[in-house]
Amino acid sequence: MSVLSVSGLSVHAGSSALVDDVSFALEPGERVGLIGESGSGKSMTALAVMGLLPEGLRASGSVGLAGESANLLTLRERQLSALRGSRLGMVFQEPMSALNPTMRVGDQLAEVLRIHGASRQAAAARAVELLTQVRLPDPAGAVRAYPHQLSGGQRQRVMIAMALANDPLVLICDEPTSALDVTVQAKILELVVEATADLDTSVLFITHDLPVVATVCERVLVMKDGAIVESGPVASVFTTPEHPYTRLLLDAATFGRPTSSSHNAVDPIVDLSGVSRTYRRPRRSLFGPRPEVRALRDVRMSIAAGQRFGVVGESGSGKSTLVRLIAGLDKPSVGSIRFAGRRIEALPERRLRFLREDLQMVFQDPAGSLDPRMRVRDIVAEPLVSLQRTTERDVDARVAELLTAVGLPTDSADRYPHQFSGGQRQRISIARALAPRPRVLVADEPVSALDAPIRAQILELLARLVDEYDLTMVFVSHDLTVVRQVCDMVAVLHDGELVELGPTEQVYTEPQHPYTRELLAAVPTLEKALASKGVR
Amino acid sequence: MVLRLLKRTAVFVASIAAATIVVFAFMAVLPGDPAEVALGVNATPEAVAALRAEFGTDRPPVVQYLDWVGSLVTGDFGISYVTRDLIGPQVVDRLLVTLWLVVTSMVLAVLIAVPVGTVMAVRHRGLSGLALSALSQLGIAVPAFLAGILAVAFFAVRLGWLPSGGWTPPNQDPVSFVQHLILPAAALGIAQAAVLARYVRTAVLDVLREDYLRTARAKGLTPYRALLRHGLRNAAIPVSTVLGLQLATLLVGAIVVERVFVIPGLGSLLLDGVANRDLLLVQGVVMVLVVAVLLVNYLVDVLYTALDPRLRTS
Amino acid sequence: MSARLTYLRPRSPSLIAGGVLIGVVVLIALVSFVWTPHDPYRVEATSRLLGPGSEFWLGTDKFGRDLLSRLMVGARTTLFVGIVAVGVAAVLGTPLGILAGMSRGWLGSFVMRGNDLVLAFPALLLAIMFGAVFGASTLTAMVAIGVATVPAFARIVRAGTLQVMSTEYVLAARAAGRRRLGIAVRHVLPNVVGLIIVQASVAFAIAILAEAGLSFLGFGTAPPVPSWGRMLQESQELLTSNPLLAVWPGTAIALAVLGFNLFGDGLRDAYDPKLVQR
Amino acid sequence: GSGTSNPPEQEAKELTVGLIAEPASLDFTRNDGAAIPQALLLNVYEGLVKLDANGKIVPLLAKGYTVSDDRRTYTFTLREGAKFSNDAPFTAEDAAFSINRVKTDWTVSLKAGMDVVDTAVATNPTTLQVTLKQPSNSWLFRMTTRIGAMFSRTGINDLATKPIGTGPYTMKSWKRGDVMTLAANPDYWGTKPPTETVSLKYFKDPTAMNNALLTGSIDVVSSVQAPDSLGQFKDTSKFQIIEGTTNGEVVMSFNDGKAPFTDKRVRQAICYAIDRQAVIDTAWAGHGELIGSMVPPTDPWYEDLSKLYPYDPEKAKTLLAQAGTPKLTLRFRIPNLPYAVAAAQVVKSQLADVGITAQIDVLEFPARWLSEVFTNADYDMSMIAHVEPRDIASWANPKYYWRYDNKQVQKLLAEADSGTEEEQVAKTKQAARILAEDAAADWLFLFPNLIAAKVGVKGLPKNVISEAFDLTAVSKS
Ligand SMILES: Nc1ncnc2c1ncn2[C@@H]1O[C@H](COP(=O)(O)OP(=O)(O)OP(=O)(O)O)[C@@H](O)[C@H]1O
Ligand SMILES: Nc1ncnc2c1ncn2[C@@H]1O[C@H](COP(=O)(O)OP(=O)(O)OP(=O)(O)O)[C@@H](O)[C@H]1O
Ligand SMILES: [Mg+2]
Ligand SMILES: [Mg+2]
Repeated sequence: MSVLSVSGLSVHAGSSALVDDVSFALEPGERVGLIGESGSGKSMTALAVMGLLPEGLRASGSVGLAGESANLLTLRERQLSALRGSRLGMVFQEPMSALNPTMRVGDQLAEVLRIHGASRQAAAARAVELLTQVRLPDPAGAVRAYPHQLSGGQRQRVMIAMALANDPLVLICDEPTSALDVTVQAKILELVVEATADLDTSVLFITHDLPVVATVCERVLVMKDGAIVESGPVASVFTTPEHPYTRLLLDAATFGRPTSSSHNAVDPIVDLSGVSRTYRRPRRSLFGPRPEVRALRDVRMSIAAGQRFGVVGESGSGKSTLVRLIAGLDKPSVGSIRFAGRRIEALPERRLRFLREDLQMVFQDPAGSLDPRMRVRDIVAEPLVSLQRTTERDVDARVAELLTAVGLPTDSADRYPHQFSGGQRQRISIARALAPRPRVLVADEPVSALDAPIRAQILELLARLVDEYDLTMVFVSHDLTVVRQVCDMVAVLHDGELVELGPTEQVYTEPQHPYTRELLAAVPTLEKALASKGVR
Repeated sequence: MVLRLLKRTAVFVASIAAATIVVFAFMAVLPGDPAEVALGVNATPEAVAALRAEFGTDRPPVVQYLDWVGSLVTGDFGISYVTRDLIGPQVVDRLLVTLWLVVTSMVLAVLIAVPVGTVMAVRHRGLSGLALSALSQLGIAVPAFLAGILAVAFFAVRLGWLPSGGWTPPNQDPVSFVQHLILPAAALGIAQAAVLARYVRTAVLDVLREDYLRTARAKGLTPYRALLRHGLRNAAIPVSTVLGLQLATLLVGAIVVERVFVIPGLGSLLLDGVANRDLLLVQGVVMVLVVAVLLVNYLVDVLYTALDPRLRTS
Repeated sequence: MSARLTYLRPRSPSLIAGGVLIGVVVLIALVSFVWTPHDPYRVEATSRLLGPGSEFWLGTDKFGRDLLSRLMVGARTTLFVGIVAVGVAAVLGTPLGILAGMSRGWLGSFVMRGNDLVLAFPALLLAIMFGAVFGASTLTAMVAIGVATVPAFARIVRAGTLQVMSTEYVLAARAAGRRRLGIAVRHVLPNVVGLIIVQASVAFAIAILAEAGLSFLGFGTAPPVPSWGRMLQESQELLTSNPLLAVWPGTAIALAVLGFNLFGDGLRDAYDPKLVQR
Repeated sequence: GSGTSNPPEQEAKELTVGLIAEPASLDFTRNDGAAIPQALLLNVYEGLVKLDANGKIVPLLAKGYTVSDDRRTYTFTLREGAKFSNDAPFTAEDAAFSINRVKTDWTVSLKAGMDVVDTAVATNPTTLQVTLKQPSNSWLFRMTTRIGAMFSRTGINDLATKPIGTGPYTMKSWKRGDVMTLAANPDYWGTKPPTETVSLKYFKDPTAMNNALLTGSIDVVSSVQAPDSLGQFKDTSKFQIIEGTTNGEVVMSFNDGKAPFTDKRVRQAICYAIDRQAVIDTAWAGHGELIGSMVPPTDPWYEDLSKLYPYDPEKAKTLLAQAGTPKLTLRFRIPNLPYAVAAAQVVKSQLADVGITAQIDVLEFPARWLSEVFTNADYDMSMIAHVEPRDIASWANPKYYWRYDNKQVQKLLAEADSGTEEEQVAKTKQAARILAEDAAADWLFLFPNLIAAKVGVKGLPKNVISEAFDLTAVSKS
C-alpha cells in the first residue's frame, strides 16, 4: 500500500492553474524525484501536499496518507497541524531564511518535538542526539548557536534533523542542496539517503538537477507547465525518455565533448604576478586587529590571446575577486596585473580607457546586470556612449547589428529588460559586452542562473561568438561540466589559492592536486549516477 | 557587541556635542537683545549695557558658549535673563510633566497598536482588516490638536466628565492627576497608535511572508501559534525603531497638546521662553528635547542589539 | 525595497482613492486662482457668522468672509507649503543620500552623522526655532519643515543607492567605462526615483499636518492669508456656537492628509515586488 | 426644603481667577511687563495713594497729604499700624527708601517718573516730605502706579520670587507656567479681604480659559479675549458678564517721521478710510468705545473727538490723490495679540477699498515687536493698545516709536504737567484735540473691560483704569 497517494491534484491562482491534475504515489521507503524547469509547479505540488500553500491559492483533488482515512486537502488546520512535523516532514531550499534568526537552533529543533508531545527535558536531550545523527560537529555547542552562526551546509543539516525528528512517514525535500557547494551537496545527499533508509521513510525529492535525482532516487516524475509529462524508474526514463521535453532536459544535462580549438598563440594578453587581494572586515573586538579575508593569495598566471580560459572553484574561493581584478574594477592588495603589457593596477579608473575598450564583461544574473530603468538600446550602447566611440546615428546601427548577432529581434531595442525572458536578457548582456569590439570577454558565471535548456543555448552562442570575433574568453563557473565543455585551459581556485592550472582535458583526466580530485569526485554526473545503478 | 555599543555611545556623545553647537549658534542669531527685552520700552543705553554685562551677553560668543556648556554639564543650565532664576530646576520640573504625558500616551499607543496592527496584518484581505486599516488612516489624518480640541469640546465642556485642561501633580492628588491626564494623553496617543499600527501591520505582514514561519507550520504549529512564537519577536525589531522615532514625535507633539490643555510642561516653557526672548531658557529646553530624541534613538539601537542575535554575536 | 521597483503593476484601491483626493485638492487650488465664489479677504460686518446658505455655501467667519472661498485659497497655501517643504527636502536629501551611498570612507559617514543630528530636531521644534529667528511666516514654516524632512529622504535614498551600487549593472556600467557621476545620474537616480516619489507623498502628508500645528501655535501662515491650520485655530474660540467653522478646515486637512497617505501606500504597494508577488 | 427657605449665603474660602499674561518674574523694579503689577499692585504691594474707580487719586498708605503753594513740596501723613509681610512695621523711613530706590536701583524705563523728585525725607516716623525739582502733576499720579509701591527696607533681597508688601494679600506660592496663589494677609491694617486664598491661573490660550470657566475649574475670566465667545456664558443662572472700560487706547500708529506719513493728507485719508464702528463690530464683537484721541473717558480732560473723521472712503481717495499717492503699499507690522490680529484684518480690507495695500506682518509680542517696531521704528503702520494710564504724555516724546514731533503739543503737555489742576485739564485737552486733528494716529477704539464670572462672584472691578487687577474685594458665595 502507498504511503502517500496524490490523485488529481490541481492548484489554482484565481482562474489559472499552476498545478494541473497531478497524480502520483510514494511506496514505503521509496525515493521519488520530481524534476522540471523553474516555474513548472514543483514547489506548489509539495506545498499543496503539506497544506502550506501561500494565501490566495486553492488546491483541489485528493491527497491520502497511510493511516489517515480522510483526504488531507479537506482536513482542518488543527488536524493538519498534528500531521505536519510528525508524519509529514519537509526540508526547504534556503536554509538561512527557513530558520528563525532570533531563536537558538536547539530550541527550534526541540520545538518540533515538544509540539508533538515530548517533555521539555526529553526534547532537549533528543535535539542533541538528532544533531549528532546529522553529523553536525560539536552538537552540544550547536544547540546554543543562532542560525547565522552556522554555515549553509550546517543549517541544512539542522533542517533535515528537524524534518526527521519525529520519524515521519514522508519527507519532502524542495531543492535542499541547490544553495550549496558541490562538495557540501554531495555530503547532504548522502545524509538524506542514509537517514531515510534507516527509518524507511519515503522521500519526495524536488530538484531541477538531473544528476542529483539520478544519484538519490529510484523513480522520477517529470513536470512541465503544472502537469506530469513522464514518470518511471530513473534508469529507464534517463536512458530511454519518451516525452520530448524529457529528452530536451537530458540533452542539456549531458554536454558533448568540447571542440578543443587549436590556438597556437603565445603572447599573454592578461598577466597576473603575485596577486593577492585581502578584504578587511569591520573590527570585532576593541583592540584586536581588523579581521581579514584573504580572497586571493599570491596568484600567478597568464592568459594568452585567443585562449578560452576557465576558472573553477566553489563558492567563496575567489573567482569573482579574480575577475574584478582582471577587469580593473578592483585593485589587488599586493602584486601586479598587466593587460596587453600595460600595468593596470597602478592606474586610476579614468585612465583605464584602453582596458575598457578591449575587455568587456558578462555577468551571472541576467536580470541584475541590466538596469531595469534603461531601454535595451541604451544598455547596449552604454559602452559606446561612455567611451565616446560613436555618433548618434552609428549607435543605432551598431545596436541593431549587435542585437542580430546575439539572435534578438531588432525591435527589442525599444523595450525594457523586464519584458524579456532570462535567456534573452543574457543575450542583451552579451550584446552590450561586444559593443566596443573588445578583444577579451570576461564572463562571471554567465549561465548559472539559467535553466538547463536555456543554458545550453547561451553556451552555444558564446562559443560561436568567440570563434566569429576571434575573442579571448575568461569563463568563470562553479560548474565543472560547463567549464569542461567551453574552455581549453582551466584554473582551479581553492580558498584564494591557485591550486591547479593546465589544459582542460589534462586537468580533468589527470588531476594533480588533491582538491581538484575531490572536486571532480563530488560532481554528480548523469553518467556516473546511472553507472552506479548499473545502467549503461 | 561591546564594540558596537561603545561605537554607538561615542556617536551619541558626539551628536550631543554637535547639537550644543547648532543650538547655540542658532540662538546667537535670534533677533532681540535679551537685555533690551528685559528692560522694556525706553530703556536707557547705559542700563542696557549694564544689564548686558550682568547677563554676560557682552562677552565673546566662544566664552558664552563654553560657559553655557559648562552649565549644561552641571545641570543648572545657567540663570534665566528674565526670571533671574536657575533654569535647570524649572526645566526638570516641566520635563516631569511632559514625560508623564508622553510616556502615558506612548503606552496607550502601544497597547492599542500592537493588537490592532496584528489583526490588520493577519486579516489583511478580510473585512475587519480593511475596516481597521481605514480607521487607522483616519487616525493619522486627524492632527492631535484637532482631536484635543474636539475632545475638550465634547467630553469636558459638553458632557463635563473630565476637566478641560490644567494639571495636578500625581503626589498631590492622584485622582485629579489621572483625570487631568486622560484627555491629553488620549489625544496624543491615539494619533500615534494609528501610525504605529500601520508599522506593526507592515512588520507582521513581512514576517508572515518569511520562510521560517512556513517552517514553523511545517513543524506542526497552527498559524496563530506560529506567529506568536516565531513572528512577534522578529516583528518587534523593525517596530522598535519606529517606536524610537515616534517618541521624538510625541515629545514635540506634546508642545501643541500642552497648549490646548493648558499643561505646564516643557512645551509651554519653550513657547514662553521664545516669546520673552529668554534665550538661555530656550537653549536649555531645546537641548533637553534634542538630547531626549538622541537618547531615545540610542536606547532603541541598544534594544535592537538585544533583540537581534545577529547583531549581538557577530 | 529593491532596485526592481520600477514599473507600476496592478493599481491598488488606495492608489486610486489617494489619487482622487489629491486631484480634488489640486483642482480646488487651481480653480481658486481664477474663481472663488467671493473675495476671500473681504471683511463685511453685516455678514458675520452666517450658516451655510445660498449665498455663502459653507457660511462665513466672524469677519463676514466666505468660508468656501477661504477654504479654496487655503488649499493653495496647503499645497504650496507641501510642495516647497517636500521640494527642499528632496532637493537637499537626494544628493546627500546618493553621496552617502556612493562614497564609502569618511565623507559618507560624515553625511549620515550630520543627517542623524538633523533628525534630532523634529519639524515642529525646528519651525519654532526658525520662527523665533526669522519671524513666523509661511516661508519659514515651509523651510523648517523641509529641512527637518531632509534626513528622511537622505536615509531612504542612501538605502536605495547602496542597493543599486551592489547590483551587477553598476559593475557592468563601470566595466563599460562609466565614471562616478555618470553612474549617479544614469543608474542610481532613475532607480531611486520610485523611492523618492513614495517618500515625497508621505512627507507631503506630514508637511500638511506640521503646517496645521504651526499655524495653530501662531508660527505658520500670517493672517489674513487663509490656511487650513489657521482657519482651524481661528475657529477655536467659536467652537461651541459655530462648530462648522472648525468642521470645514478640519475635514479638509484630514482628507488631504488621507489622500497623500493613501497615495503613498498605494505607490509603495505597487512598487514593492514582495507585495505584488503574493 | 421646608425648614429654611433662604439659607444664609456662605462665602467661599477660595477663588480662582483666570488671566492671560503671566509675569516672567515678580520683580517689577527690574522687569517690564504689565503682568507683574496687574497681579501684585494693590494686592500685595501698596502705594501711598491710589486711583479710585472713577480715576480720582485717593490716599492709601498715607492718611492724607498736603501740597505747598509752589506745588513742589508734598507732605504725606502716613497710616499707623501698617506692617510688611516680613513683620517689619511700615514707617516714613521705608517710604523715603522706596522712593529714593527707584532712581538708584530700578532698571525699567518707567523709573523716569521719579526723575522729577529732588528729595524724599522722613521728618518723623509718620511724616514723609517729598520735594520736586519743578511742579509736576503727573508725579502724584505716577505714585499710584508701580513706581509708587512701598517696599520694606529689610525685604528686598528676593524680589523676583518673594515680594514683600503691606497689602491685603501675601504671595503664597507660584508655580510658573500655571498658577500663582495669594493668601489673605492676617495682619492687614485695613479691611481684610473676604476670600482667604485667591489663585491666579494663567492661560496662553483664551479658548482654554473660557473652557475652564465653563467646566468650573476657574471662577473668573479676567479679560475676555474673544468677545464673540461671550455667547457661551449667556446662561444667567450660572454666569455673569461685567462690562466696563479700561484706559487701553487701541492705537493704529503711523510712522510719522517717514514718508508717506509726513504728509498730513495721507494720515487723514487713512482715518477717513476706516470705519471704526465696523472694526469694533467685526474684530471685537461690538464691545469697546469709539474715541478720537489718546484720552479715555475716565480722564478729566476727556472730550469726544470720535466724529472728527467719519467713515468716508471717497474723501480718502481724494486726499490720497491730492497727496500724489493714489496707490500705496504699507508694511503693517502688528504684535501677535488677538485684538491686533483681528482688527488688522478688518483694517486691511477697508484700506484695500481706497487703494492702499497693507501688508500684514505679525510679530511676536513682546520680543520681536518691541525690538523691531518699538525700538527701531522699522514699520509703516502698527497697532497696539496703550494701557498705561494717562499716556498722552508720550506724544511729547519725539523719539517715541511713532516719531511724532510737534513742538506745540510738546509745549502744551509740559505746561499741563507743571500748571495748576485747571491748567492741566485745559492744556491736555487742547493737546489731545491737536493730535486728533493732525491725524497723528488713528485711534481705533477703547479697549473694553470684559469679565465673565460665575454667578455669585462679587467685588470685581468694573473699570480697569490702573495697572492693578484689584482683588481686595472679590468674594464668591
Ligand atoms: N503566491 C502565488 N500566487 C500566484 N502564482 C504563484 C504564487 N507562487 C508561485 N506562483 C506561480 O506558480 C508557478 C509554479 O511555481 P513553483 O514555485 O511551484 O515552481 P517550481 O517548479 O518550484 O520552480 P523553481 O524551480 O523555480 O522553484 C510559477 O509560475 C509561479 O510564478
Ligand atoms: N567587498 C568584500 N569585503 C569583504 N570580503 C569580501 C568582499 N568581496 C568578497 N569577499 C570575500 O572574499 C572571498 C572571495 O569572494 P568571491 O566573491 O571572489 O568568491 P567567488 O568564488 O566568486 O564565490 P561565488 O561562487 O559565491 O560567487 C569570500 O570569502 C568573500 O566573502
Ligand atoms: Mg520551487
Ligand atoms: Mg562569484
